[in-house]
Amino acid sequence: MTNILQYAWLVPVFPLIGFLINGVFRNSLSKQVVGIIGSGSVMLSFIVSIWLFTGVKGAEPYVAHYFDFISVGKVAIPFAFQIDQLSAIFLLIITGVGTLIHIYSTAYMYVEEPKHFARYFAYLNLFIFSMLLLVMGANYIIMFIGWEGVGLCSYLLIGFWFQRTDYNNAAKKAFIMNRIGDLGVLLAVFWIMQKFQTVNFRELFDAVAAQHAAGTLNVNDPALVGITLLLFLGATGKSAQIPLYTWLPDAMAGPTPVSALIHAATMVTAGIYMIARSNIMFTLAETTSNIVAIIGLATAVLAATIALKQNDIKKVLAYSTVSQLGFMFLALGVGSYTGAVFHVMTHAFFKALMFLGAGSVIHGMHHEQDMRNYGGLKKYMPVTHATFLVGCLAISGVPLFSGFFSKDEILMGAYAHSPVLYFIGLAAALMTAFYMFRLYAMTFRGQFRGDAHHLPHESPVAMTAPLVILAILAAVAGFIGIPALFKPDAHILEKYLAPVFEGSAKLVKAHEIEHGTEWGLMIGSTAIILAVIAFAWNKFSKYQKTGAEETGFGKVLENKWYVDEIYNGIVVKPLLGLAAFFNSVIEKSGIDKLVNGVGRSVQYASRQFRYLQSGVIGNYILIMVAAIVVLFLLGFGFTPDFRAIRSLFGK
Amino acid sequence: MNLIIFAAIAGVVMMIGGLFVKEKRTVSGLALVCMIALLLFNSLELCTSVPVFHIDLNGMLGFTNLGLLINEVLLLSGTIYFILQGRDIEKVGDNVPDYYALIFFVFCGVGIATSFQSLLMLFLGIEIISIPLYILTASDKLNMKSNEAGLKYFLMGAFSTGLMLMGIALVYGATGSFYLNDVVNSKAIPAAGVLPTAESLVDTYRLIGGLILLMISMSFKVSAAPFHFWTPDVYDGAPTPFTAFMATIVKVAAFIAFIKLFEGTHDKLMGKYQMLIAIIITATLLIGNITAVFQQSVKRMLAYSSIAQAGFMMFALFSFNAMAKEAIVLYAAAYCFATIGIFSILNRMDDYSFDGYNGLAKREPLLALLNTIFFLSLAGIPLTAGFFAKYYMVAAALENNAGFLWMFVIAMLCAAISVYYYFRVIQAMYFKTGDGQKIEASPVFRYVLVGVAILIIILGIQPGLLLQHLYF
Amino acid sequence: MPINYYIYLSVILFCIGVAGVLTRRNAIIVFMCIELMLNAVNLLLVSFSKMHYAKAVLTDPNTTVGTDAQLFVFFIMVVAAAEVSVGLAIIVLMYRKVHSVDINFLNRLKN
Amino acid sequence: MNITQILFWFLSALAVGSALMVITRKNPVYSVLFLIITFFAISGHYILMNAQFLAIVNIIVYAGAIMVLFLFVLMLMNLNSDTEPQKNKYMIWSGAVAAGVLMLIIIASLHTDIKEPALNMGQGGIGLIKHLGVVLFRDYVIPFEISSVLFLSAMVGAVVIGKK
Amino acid sequence: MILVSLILIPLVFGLGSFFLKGTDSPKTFALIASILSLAASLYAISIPVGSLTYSHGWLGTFNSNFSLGADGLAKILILLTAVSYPIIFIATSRNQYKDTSQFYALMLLVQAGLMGVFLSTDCLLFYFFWELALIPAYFLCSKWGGDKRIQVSFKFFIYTFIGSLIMLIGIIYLYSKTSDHSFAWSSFSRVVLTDQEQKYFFWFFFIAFAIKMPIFPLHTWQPDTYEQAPTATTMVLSGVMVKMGLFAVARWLIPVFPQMAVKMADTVMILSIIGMIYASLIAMKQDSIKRMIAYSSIAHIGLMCAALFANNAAATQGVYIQLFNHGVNVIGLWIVANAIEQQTGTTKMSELGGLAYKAPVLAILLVVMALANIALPLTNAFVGEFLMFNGIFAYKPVFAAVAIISIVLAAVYTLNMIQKVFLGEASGFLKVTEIPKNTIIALSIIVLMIFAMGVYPNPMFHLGEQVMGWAMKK
Repeated sequence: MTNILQYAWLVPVFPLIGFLINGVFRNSLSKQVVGIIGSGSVMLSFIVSIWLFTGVKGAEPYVAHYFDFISVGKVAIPFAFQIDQLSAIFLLIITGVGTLIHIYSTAYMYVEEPKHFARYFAYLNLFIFSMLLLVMGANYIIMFIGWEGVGLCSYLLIGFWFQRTDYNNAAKKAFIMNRIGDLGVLLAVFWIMQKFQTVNFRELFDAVAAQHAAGTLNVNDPALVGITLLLFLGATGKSAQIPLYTWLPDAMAGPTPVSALIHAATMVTAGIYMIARSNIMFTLAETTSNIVAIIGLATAVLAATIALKQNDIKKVLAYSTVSQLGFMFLALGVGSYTGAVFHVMTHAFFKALMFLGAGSVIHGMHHEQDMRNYGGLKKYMPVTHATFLVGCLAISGVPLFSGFFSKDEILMGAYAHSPVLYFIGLAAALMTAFYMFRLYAMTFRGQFRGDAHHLPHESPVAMTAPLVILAILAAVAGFIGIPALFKPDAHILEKYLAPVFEGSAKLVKAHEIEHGTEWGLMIGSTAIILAVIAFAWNKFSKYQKTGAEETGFGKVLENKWYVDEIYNGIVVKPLLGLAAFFNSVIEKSGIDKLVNGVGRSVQYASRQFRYLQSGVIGNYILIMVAAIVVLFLLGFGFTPDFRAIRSLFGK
Repeated sequence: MNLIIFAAIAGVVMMIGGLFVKEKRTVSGLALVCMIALLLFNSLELCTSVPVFHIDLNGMLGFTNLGLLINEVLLLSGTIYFILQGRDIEKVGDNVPDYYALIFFVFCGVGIATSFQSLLMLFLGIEIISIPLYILTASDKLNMKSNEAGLKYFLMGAFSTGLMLMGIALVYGATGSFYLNDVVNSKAIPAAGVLPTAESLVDTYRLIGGLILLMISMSFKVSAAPFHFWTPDVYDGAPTPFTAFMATIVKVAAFIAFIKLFEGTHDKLMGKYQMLIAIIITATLLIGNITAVFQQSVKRMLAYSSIAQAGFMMFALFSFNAMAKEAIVLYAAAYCFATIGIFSILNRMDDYSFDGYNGLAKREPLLALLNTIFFLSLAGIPLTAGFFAKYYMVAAALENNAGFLWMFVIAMLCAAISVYYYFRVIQAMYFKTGDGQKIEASPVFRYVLVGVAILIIILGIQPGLLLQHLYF
Repeated sequence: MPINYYIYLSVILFCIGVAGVLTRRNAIIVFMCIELMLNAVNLLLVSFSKMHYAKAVLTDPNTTVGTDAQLFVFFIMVVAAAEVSVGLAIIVLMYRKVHSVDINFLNRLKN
Repeated sequence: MNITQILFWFLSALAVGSALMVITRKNPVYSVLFLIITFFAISGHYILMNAQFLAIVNIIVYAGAIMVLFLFVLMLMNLNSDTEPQKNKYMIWSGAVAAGVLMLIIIASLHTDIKEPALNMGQGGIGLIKHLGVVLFRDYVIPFEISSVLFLSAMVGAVVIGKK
Repeated sequence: MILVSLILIPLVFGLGSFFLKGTDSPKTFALIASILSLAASLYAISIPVGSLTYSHGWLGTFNSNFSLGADGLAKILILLTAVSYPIIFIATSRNQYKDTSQFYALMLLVQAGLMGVFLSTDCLLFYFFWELALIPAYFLCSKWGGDKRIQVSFKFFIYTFIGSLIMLIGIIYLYSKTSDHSFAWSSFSRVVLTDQEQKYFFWFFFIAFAIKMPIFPLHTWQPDTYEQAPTATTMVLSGVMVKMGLFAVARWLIPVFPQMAVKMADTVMILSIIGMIYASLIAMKQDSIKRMIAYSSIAHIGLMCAALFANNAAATQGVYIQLFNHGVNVIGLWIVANAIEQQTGTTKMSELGGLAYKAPVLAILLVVMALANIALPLTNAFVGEFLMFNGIFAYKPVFAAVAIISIVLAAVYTLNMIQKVFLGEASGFLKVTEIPKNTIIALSIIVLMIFAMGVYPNPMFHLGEQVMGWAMKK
């Protein structure tokens, strides 16, 4: 391989160094230095990543083995990185978007005290480091290290303002729900180790393919289905899918750049990365793939419906993220791995853009997040407005914006799989367009509804510059994935990623959709989407605060289908109840009582036995006589005339 | 033999000496001198196996290493006892020389009990031990409890004597002899593999009946349940120094008598009756330990503890092998030393309740530490002689009696219960707040007590030092 | 007479003694009942002595089998006498204190 | 039924009967007197078995000395009549039952159907003073001497207890 | 000889410490002793297993020798013991005890006992040390503990004492069944028993060890004791002493009853796993930090016990490494608890809050400790737990699937604790300042170990693998 790839280790090392410096010297560094170290380290990584990206060629991934992490008996887990096309793309996304967000943060977080500012950047760098480990790991264990690491950073960042109990709760919730998913990953790893004796990606996937080719591993092999389902469980946790999605909206408690980076662009796509990485196993486990598609779609729809009625700007974006992630899983489920990765990329751009935009708005609105108090911000924040509009257009799938290409690819993949999936997916996409423009219109259009004494203001350059860059990306990134319909062989991304998905591609029966149908669907859907956009724009530009409560179905949606309440009712409460039951009943009045009861019963017996010692000689002798009788009976063998003794001595 | 003769002489010396010596300290000193002389004479016999006087024993007495070694242990305990508790004996009453005389007579009985070969000598030995004890128990004439204890002890002791005599009579009826050897070899015990005739069966019944009664009366003497009832009352009521004497030296002597009595018949006959012993052991352990838990007075607790310890010593009767003999010697030493030590300290206290020990560690750290060692030894904690004592007992019994596993489990649970009440004292001394009672303790007292503790620890590390004397 | 008769007689007397110990509360009577038990044993020993003698005399007319039992009885009497002296002394001591010889009043020591 | 048998039954009945009287009389003095009768009956048995020495010793030591001592103490304490308080019914019944069961058990243990040779009543010289004396001072000198220790201790004891 | 010195150093220094006066000199003295023994143990660890034996005649009559030996397992635990003591002494050097010299003397005696337990290759000697470690611990808990110390430590003592007595029956019985009548490990591991005997005596041994570990449902002594004992003692108890139980299972139970260990594996593992879940759930409900750590420890120990019986190399190695790691982590947690208690005078979560403001360093160190407690990757616990779960999964996937739930629960209660103590609004403890230097030093050492072992655990594996060759010989 080329020399370039040997320096892959530099990529995670820069943020790690940044983390250490910012973490250790957080009390002594000035904010400027912290910002430079924090952003600079990630930028260095980005530069190396670009370098790597260009260096990855051919089908063979590059594996760099550093040292044995765990090597015991049959378990051999090296600490190794794997650089191939998939990880290269993710590296770019992570470090690229990461750099922008770091820069953005230097301004957004500037109000914090220096040591908290440093803490923030330390966390952020640590996050980048973990995320890089996740995508660079050459086996499931290293991936898992990153996997848990990002969870931890997410926890730390959500709870960054740790004096707020509800923020802490949100952080805790995020971590714990992620942990539930992690169990799946761990179990899957164990299962993999048992079944294939390796967790290294290359050997594992080679083994899977070889076993399939040799006929020892059928499609829908139970073990494979089990493994993939468990992996998918992990993915639902990390990528906020049903049933573990509820943490993501709560995670908006963190600083907005964090939401942009972690909860939109990077960490939440870890699940997609993992499944894309394990594509061959998922392809072979058709059952799982179907489940993935269905769950993805269900999540997309559910989250979209909830987003329709949210008033907190970040909550809308959060549900939007969940919904978009659902799309990605739909793509994975229908075997359109490239589509999923494509959407990850475009989504990273436009969602990061929108979050940062929202952050800008919040910044400008003095930490007001309720859209009902916005309105007419176009006037005060032109750059934010413009870039945000690009984002909305992109996410809604307006042609030629990036979202259009990626979403189209997913929906077409779904259609090829089953038209039902397509139409439900389309419905979700329509809702996306609706709520995004509801958001846009409520925020930027109409009259300013907020406190007139605190007029909003445009954000500093450090914040708007990343917005602009992201807006450009969100607008044009789609062109790396031009569908064959427009121009054959123009899908650069697909070609680039082809080596990664080579194994699966061979197994998947290509459903070719006729071009006519495809055109029809595309034009039809685009038309409807534009109509919905127009409706929403129109409707919410005139939005006025009424103060009226939502009723009926709207209330259900506003309250997120009461899923949190349901979870609370069927999982949390019973569990706490069980814990309380164990604690107070089984432990204290059960086992401990029993144990103490033994002691107490000895004491009780002691008190009773004392009465035997009556002090009266007659009683003593009476007991003695009784004992003599008993001993005689026993000694002579219980029979009335003691015949038993005969058998004792007479053989 | 030396012990029997010189103990009797020492008794007479004390009696007569009492006429001339009025000073109590001098009397104690004289007694101590006699005691040391006894110890030396017995050591002489243990080393040379030749007594000072050659008397035709007519097979009535027989001296074995076991008996002599036990004598040695008991005499050593006695010496320690005199040194540590002489002051307290002086305080019991006016007839100090007589008390010492009686104690020496008891030692004479101890000598007989550890060497008898004939049931007649057993009977005499036990009586010579018992009768002075009745008196010693009742000797604190001003104390109602002492009187009451004396009467109780006497009546019940006499009753058990009756049982013992009935047993001896039945054994005689079966075998026609009082000699242990003859009993063992009599036709009443069918030889292995020989079908008993109808006539010999009659004798067998009588023998078994007699042995059961003997077992019962000996159980009474060693205070095994359910024949233990006299023990708490008597130990509680008797003047404390005499309680210490009864609880240690006398009890061990009775045990040796018990063991000697059944040693021969065990293999041939009582081996089949292990169940009876097992029941007695279990009952003793349970009753002794459990009842001790709720006691408020340390003295009375020690009485129950002595019952409990008897339960463990009964294991020697259960197993009857070479190791059991080692076990009983070791147990005797461990138990006697520790108990005498504890009583020596208890004697000097005004308040016998557990609370009386509160805060002792602050006032008398050395005594508290020693007391702790003694209690740990009684509880059978490793590094003290008590551990190996229990260890040997259980190991000897377990060697070929796996069928009685339940008994061992109960025994161990009981050992754990015993920790409960022994540790109450330790807790009181170290962890409870209190001023601690003033304890009069001369330097000699302390040094000897330290010596005892060291002895216990040495035996707890290397029990072989004592046991090797069993074999040569 | 068959030896069994003597055994029964002794056992009966013995158990009457036991019954007396169990039922009476007067310490002196209790003590007397114990003496009765000892006498029952004495009777048994003597009769066993005669039994063994009777068996042995069949083969050896000059046999002295059974002598030891009779001497044992002698020693029992000796010991009993000593015991009585001590026992009565204790009882009298007790009586001097409480003016009663009821053993049921002996319950300062219990539990 | 020869004279020996008649005497046996008579003495047995006397012994058992008076023993029962011992434990049932309320007045302790009566008890003592009945006990003396029992001892006499037992001495009678000794004589039947030609254990003349023991018969005499029994009467002299027991009936003569010991029981007189008892009587003396009773008189001293003035316990002649009805000093024993209300009897405890439970104690009496349980005591009687326990003793009865004990008797049954022991008898059942020792009972056989075997005909053993009858005791040759009134014969044999082993119970005579001459013979016993020789054996006592030849073979039993050790226990004899040791019993002196017993007496010594009893004596000392009596002094310790009796001295004011 | 080096092995003897491992026992002798703390023993001699411990006895010597009784005669010291004042409060500072015993502390210094004990610290020197512990560092000496650390040095000795580091030296011992560097010696190959083969030459690490020592034997001296002891009880000739029944063939029990004062024989010591160290394999990898023992080495790990010696290292743990030796490492933890200086840390504990440093971390608690500001704690004030009355009769300081006695306190430190007893602490060192406990160390001697622990070393003895880990080194004995003679069963009777093992039992001796087993008890000897217990007695000073009992005195420590009873004399210097909290309000309910007397009852609580007594319960602890009796509980473990019952277990060890029952084990003693087993030891004696097995001894009588050995072919050469010896207490040596090698004889014990060759003893031939009938099925019935195996069944009984397996449990006789196991109960003793289970109480010590403790395994559900024999655990109830533990939270009380940990809560009431003086913190330094608690650290020894939970960090090192509970390892005695696991060590004993690995050394004296599984090799001695190999068939039974396989047959009973299900039962033991089910108990352990129930215990894990159960303890984790209860930990969620605790208000006292100490009790929470105690229950958390029960859960972790349960996992180790289950993994020991999973009967595969990965799990066993996982246990070995986890023995060390858990010790380090839990000591770290206790140091934090101690620091909190020293600063605020309470360990009730409901009364605490917002400490992160006042003591950010402590907060950070605690978070690291907590992360190790929930076995986050790159902390030391992850390696062990990963291997253990892996082993259990290989044995029975269902077990692993159930047991692994405890990881989530661990996250719940650990994060809860962090939140209630460190986060949120600062509560009324205005006097709280940053923790003193000594605590920071101790915690830093632990944090370093956590990461070192978490990133590069192989040296410990190499230590542990020395067991494999030795113990699997049979």
